Amino acid sequence: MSEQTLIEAVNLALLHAMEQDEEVVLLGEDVGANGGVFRATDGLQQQFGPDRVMDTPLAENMIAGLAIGMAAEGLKPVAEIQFMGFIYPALDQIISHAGRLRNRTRGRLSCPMVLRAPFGAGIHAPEHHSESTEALFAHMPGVRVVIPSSPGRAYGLLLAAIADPDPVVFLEPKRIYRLVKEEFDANREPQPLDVCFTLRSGEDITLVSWGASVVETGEAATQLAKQGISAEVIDVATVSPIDMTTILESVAKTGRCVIIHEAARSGGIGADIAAGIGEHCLLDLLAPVIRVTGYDTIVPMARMEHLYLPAVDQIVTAAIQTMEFE
Amino acid sequence: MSEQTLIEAVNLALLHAMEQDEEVVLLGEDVGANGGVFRATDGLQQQFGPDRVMDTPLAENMIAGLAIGMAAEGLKPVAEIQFMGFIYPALDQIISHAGRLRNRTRGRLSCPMVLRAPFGAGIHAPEHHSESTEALFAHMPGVRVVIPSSPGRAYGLLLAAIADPDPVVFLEPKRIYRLVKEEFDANREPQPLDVCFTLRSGEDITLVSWGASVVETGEAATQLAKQGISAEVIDVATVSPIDMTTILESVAKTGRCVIIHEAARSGGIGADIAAGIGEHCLLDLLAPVIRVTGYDTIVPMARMEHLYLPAVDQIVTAAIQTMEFE
Amino acid sequence: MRTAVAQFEIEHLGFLDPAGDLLGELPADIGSLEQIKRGYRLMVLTRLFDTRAVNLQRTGQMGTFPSSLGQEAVTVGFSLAMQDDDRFLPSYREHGAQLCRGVTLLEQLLYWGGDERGSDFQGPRKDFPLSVPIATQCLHATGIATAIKLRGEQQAVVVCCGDGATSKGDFYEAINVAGVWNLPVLFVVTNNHWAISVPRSAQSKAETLAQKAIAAGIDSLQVDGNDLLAMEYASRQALERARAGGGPFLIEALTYRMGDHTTADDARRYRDDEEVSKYWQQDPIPRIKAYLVAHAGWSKDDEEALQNDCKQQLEQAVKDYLATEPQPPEAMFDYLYANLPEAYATQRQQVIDKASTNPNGADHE
Amino acid sequence: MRTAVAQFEIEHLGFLDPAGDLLGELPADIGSLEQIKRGYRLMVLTRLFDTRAVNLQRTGQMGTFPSSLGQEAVTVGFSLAMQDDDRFLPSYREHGAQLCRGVTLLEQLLYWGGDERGSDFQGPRKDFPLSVPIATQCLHATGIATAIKLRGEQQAVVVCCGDGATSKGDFYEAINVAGVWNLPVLFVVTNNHWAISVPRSAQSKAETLAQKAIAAGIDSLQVDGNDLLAMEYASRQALERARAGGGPFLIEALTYRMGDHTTADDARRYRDDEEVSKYWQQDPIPRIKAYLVAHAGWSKDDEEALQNDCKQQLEQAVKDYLATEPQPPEAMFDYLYANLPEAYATQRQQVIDKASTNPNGADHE
Ligand SMILES: Cc1ncc(C[n+]2csc(CCOP(=O)(O)OP(=O)(O)O)c2C)c(N)n1
Ligand SMILES: Cc1ncc(C[n+]2csc(CCOP(=O)(O)OP(=O)(O)O)c2C)c(N)n1
Ligand SMILES: [Mg+2]
Ligand SMILES: [Mg+2]
Repeated sequence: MSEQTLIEAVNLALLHAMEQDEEVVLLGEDVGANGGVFRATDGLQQQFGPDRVMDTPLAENMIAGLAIGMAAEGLKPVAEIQFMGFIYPALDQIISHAGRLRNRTRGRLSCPMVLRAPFGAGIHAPEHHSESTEALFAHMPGVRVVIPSSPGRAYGLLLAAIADPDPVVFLEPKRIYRLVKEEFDANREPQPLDVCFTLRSGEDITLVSWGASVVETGEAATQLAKQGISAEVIDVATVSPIDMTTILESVAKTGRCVIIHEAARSGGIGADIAAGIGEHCLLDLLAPVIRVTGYDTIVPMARMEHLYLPAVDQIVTAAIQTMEFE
Repeated sequence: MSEQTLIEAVNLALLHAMEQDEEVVLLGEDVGANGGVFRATDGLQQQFGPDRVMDTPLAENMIAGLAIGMAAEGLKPVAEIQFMGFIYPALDQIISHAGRLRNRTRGRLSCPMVLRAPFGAGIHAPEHHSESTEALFAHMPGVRVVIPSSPGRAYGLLLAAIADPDPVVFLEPKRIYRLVKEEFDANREPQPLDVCFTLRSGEDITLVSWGASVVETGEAATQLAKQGISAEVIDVATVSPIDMTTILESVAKTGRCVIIHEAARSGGIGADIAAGIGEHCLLDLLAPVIRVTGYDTIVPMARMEHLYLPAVDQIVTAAIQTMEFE
Repeated sequence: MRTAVAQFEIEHLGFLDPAGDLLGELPADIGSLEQIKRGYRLMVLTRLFDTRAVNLQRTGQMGTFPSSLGQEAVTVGFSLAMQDDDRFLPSYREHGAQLCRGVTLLEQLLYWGGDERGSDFQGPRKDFPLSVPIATQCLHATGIATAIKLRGEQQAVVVCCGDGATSKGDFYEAINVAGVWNLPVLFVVTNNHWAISVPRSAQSKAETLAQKAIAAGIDSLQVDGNDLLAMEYASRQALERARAGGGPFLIEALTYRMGDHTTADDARRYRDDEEVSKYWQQDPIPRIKAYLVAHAGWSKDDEEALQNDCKQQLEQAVKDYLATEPQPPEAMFDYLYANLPEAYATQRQQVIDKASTNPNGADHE
Repeated sequence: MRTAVAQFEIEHLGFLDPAGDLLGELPADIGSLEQIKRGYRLMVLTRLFDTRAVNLQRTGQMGTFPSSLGQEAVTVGFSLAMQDDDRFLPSYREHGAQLCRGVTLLEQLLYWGGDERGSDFQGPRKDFPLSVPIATQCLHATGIATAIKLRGEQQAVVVCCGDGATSKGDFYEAINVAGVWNLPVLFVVTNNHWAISVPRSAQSKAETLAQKAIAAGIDSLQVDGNDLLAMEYASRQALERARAGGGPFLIEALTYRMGDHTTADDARRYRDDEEVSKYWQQDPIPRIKAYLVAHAGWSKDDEEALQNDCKQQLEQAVKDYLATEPQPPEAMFDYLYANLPEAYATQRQQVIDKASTNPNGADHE
């Protein structure tokens, strides 16, 4: 198995899913001849034809609505939203229909669709191209929200999202689309949804993150190790529903936790995790759970966006502050 | 001053705002001759004419977009979304434009608009009429989210929202639109935004809520008092940004906190408050902060919705559990 | 220099005048008398159902209900033209079409009574449940039609929306994609002249709603929606064409909402009784009955038998409805996902416990 | 019985052939030669700007940039017809119109260089900044127009969107409300035949985009968007009518995107060079220059002076751009609200501290 970037892994998962199950179809803006603006669907229309890889008219609400209709009929549509900043017109369809169809028909109809979107800041893109609003989707009952943090995980989790019988919002951290190549076994096997992955074991402190921030979190753990602090790193992966069991077990062990996410702090998923820890691990806690996050601002345009993103030294500082708390 | 219900107080605030400032205009579906499906705008088109009270075509995205354009021109539009379940098409305009216009033009243009919507369950309404998704808006930088819990508060906070130079999502708990009549001084004075209101002082435990759940929370405090437990009741009122100072001071005093909200638990605003308390009051806490909330489900249709809503006895039980925690 | 580059015309179709007399010669392939009788029966049943449902609501035995009074020929008309394996996506006022499709009276009562099981149709398993968020269903219809087309099947999709709904982007996005993808969808716009309190004239400056189709490059027709013959005929032509790969079609059905918007509405706040009275002259039920009397020998006895039969069927459904036990509380979790994530197990147990300690949830009433 | 109830016709307008020769006699009120010279100058400056901006991007001195190569006559054309106190809402490819409105080259460079101050126009204070989320600006235009109408002012609003944008509900909702409220808005649909990789034919089955207006009951015209005379003329008529209370208008401007979608795009992935070559024959700049040479005595010297002047102006702007100091870090908070809520004071301090300890944020690059 050759090395792949995250975006290549996405492409490979789509390829394998389409080979395996002819109900899998792709739709979105520029996913056809152009292969997607990030090349997630590169080569797939050539291989599977325009019936299974559909360039749509330009309307995200329509894309979501189309996908819901297709899914209710038993297809497995994987719809691409070009950037997360353009996902909001689709939100009504996701919350009002995709997440409800099974429930409101008592299981008669269902909605096995995936809505993919690249998200996050850090690529010096124009306005509205740097959103991290996964928390909006995490507040929608009946919908899963899945975020990979590495090529192998992207491959396995996307296969799982496509196979899942319910709607999944699959958010791809575009800042790390091409950051690293990773070797993984593209064995056509999904990786489990609804569970966190412990990327690194540690004893002193638990670092919890997801998406692109996992990179800085891992780097922070390395730096902490040099200072004699053993950090456990957890990649939440499925950010809704959250596997609190894994997180609570870790925090029960370490007694300390820092949560790192790029999204705005208020209303972010970090709050949910911190609240859950506070509720279930209070007596284990040796220090307050701190969140290192994006600010409650609009993500600045390119010239200032580096000041917005949680940086390694912020994570390290927060971890040390937690370690030194009395 | 005569007694008024919450919906009458909303109507009165709109009347007074329109009398005071001719830049205030209303728009929405059925707000004109019909006076709004809940009568929030009753009589206002008759008084101010169709130029200032505009029945719009049926499109919520359009309503929000219109309001943004008007606001950028210096009008103070107050737009009604008929039910919160229909606010989602407007979400793109709110997050992508209303909350950003000032920031992205470095203050050249701004967006002094109010988006009103009745919200919450408990009136045996049809599907999609029972939403409590205030948390979605609380995650949007540049936007305020305000929720009154009583007629007097509705009057004062709506005046403040209209006067505010930035966009405000103003959510009205429709379950208590006509629950009680309250006497208040309709003195044309706004009440402050961005602050919590302490409705009842107490020593043993802090109960934090907003909107319709404040009613059950107050009732729970009364029942707790009978059992010798002195509960402080805080009405968050502006749920974004949250005035954590008031909450933290209270919890620092009582050492215990229960948060009550009707919205789904995961991704709810309760998590933010609990996380903030855990971060800043850890050593003061005598027990975990517990949340009594709606479930992470679709709000059930009428026959089961009573099982969804946080009930007084759940709050009492949670408070006692907190009191007895060791 | 100015040159014309495109031309369009919108036509109106009607066969019967308000008295039920023919406006001219009928086409040879007009709906069979058997079909029309079936349609008449469904229209009568629908009106009885509407009246009964409003009555149940008024007596506290049902939730908010939208009557379709006066619009029966629209929904019965197009649904008569459907095949069983077509798909139907209603708005919320198509009780007649749902009955025609095989959604039972009981299911409809359960739905409006606030019970999710009312959307678990035992008949048309692939039809969509009602759509409360206006116009959103138009897009689902295009998705379903895409699936049908992809599979090379000869089926069509019918989706309904109101005059108000045509102002919403969803409607337009749906007709647009249906056009460019040549999808087998019939869009029925029920122009009943009101969207709650907002008159048709305040929704759009377009003289007809049929011409909205021009924006999508698709064909359309304005049809007298109080004329069952015209509705059935126009719909059948459109559906046959769609099933054969001819693409989408839009029908603007002209009718009138005789009642309040729903039981929560009071239409006298915003419209004159006079306007309403005028429309009683257009009532689709006596109109098609007159046609049957004149052309199918429909007798007093036939009528009496029909009325009795419908009433009996309805009362049985109401009885069954009132006797239906509530769902178990955990049902709110058990259909949320195919497999409930572990994360929600505690909440599921909580609602079971809550129901057992506080079955009436009395403190919110 | 079938009866026609509405008829529509879409017209096309053009005055110049690709060589710049007149297709017929010009109307008496055609744009003055002074106006057209001004327009030509703006078109030349726009093209130079586009080239320079792409070059800055390629050399790492600017962010992603959308060139308007080949579309200069569209945006310069309608903006020439605007009054200073009208309002303009661009999409993102209207550099020419923005220049005409008084947005400086420096501001535009700052914007595309990733600096919010580029949207703080010192000239047209009430014009909107670019709109990246497609078609959303169409609704803002209707809101502005509503305010103008309410105040009884004689001003008009111009909003631009692309062919792709016409598929989005926002576009339709905007033209619909503009129609029914009779708002003073000119919608300019720049049909450059591509929406990134999606050809015009895949957006809609509608033969023209001008006919989308029929759905809203408003008037429209297809205009040769590579003909500055026609663009200026059609826009001026529409704007005069709008200011006088005559309501909205839609222009479909036919043009072609000669370059990549943006600097992040490679158009060769999805379209033939042949198609592009063909359109070079339609280039709007030589065309209007030929007209000026023939009808306004435009000389080699005039041309040379113009080119030099534009280049100088541009190089000065680029110099100023590259010399512009970054904003203070707290700027991200200081324009978020009129008065920053107390709740965010800590975060504001945090970003100041962060900038001082880690000014380059190097670990994300
Ligand atoms: C998106 C959305 N907005 C608002 C509503 C509230 N609402 C319910 S029905 C209605 C009017 C619909 O009018 P029309 O489309 O003409 O259908 P009709 O009721 O006349 O059948 C409104 C505004 C809704 N259900 N969905
Ligand atoms: C809502 C939204 N969806 C997607 C995009 C990404 N995107 C940017 S430009 C573009 C194509 C627009 O085509 P068109 O409207 O024809 O304008 P043009 O670029 O040709 O000027 C797309 C899909 C966006 N900016 N906004
Ligand atoms: Mg209607
Ligand atoms: Mg284009």
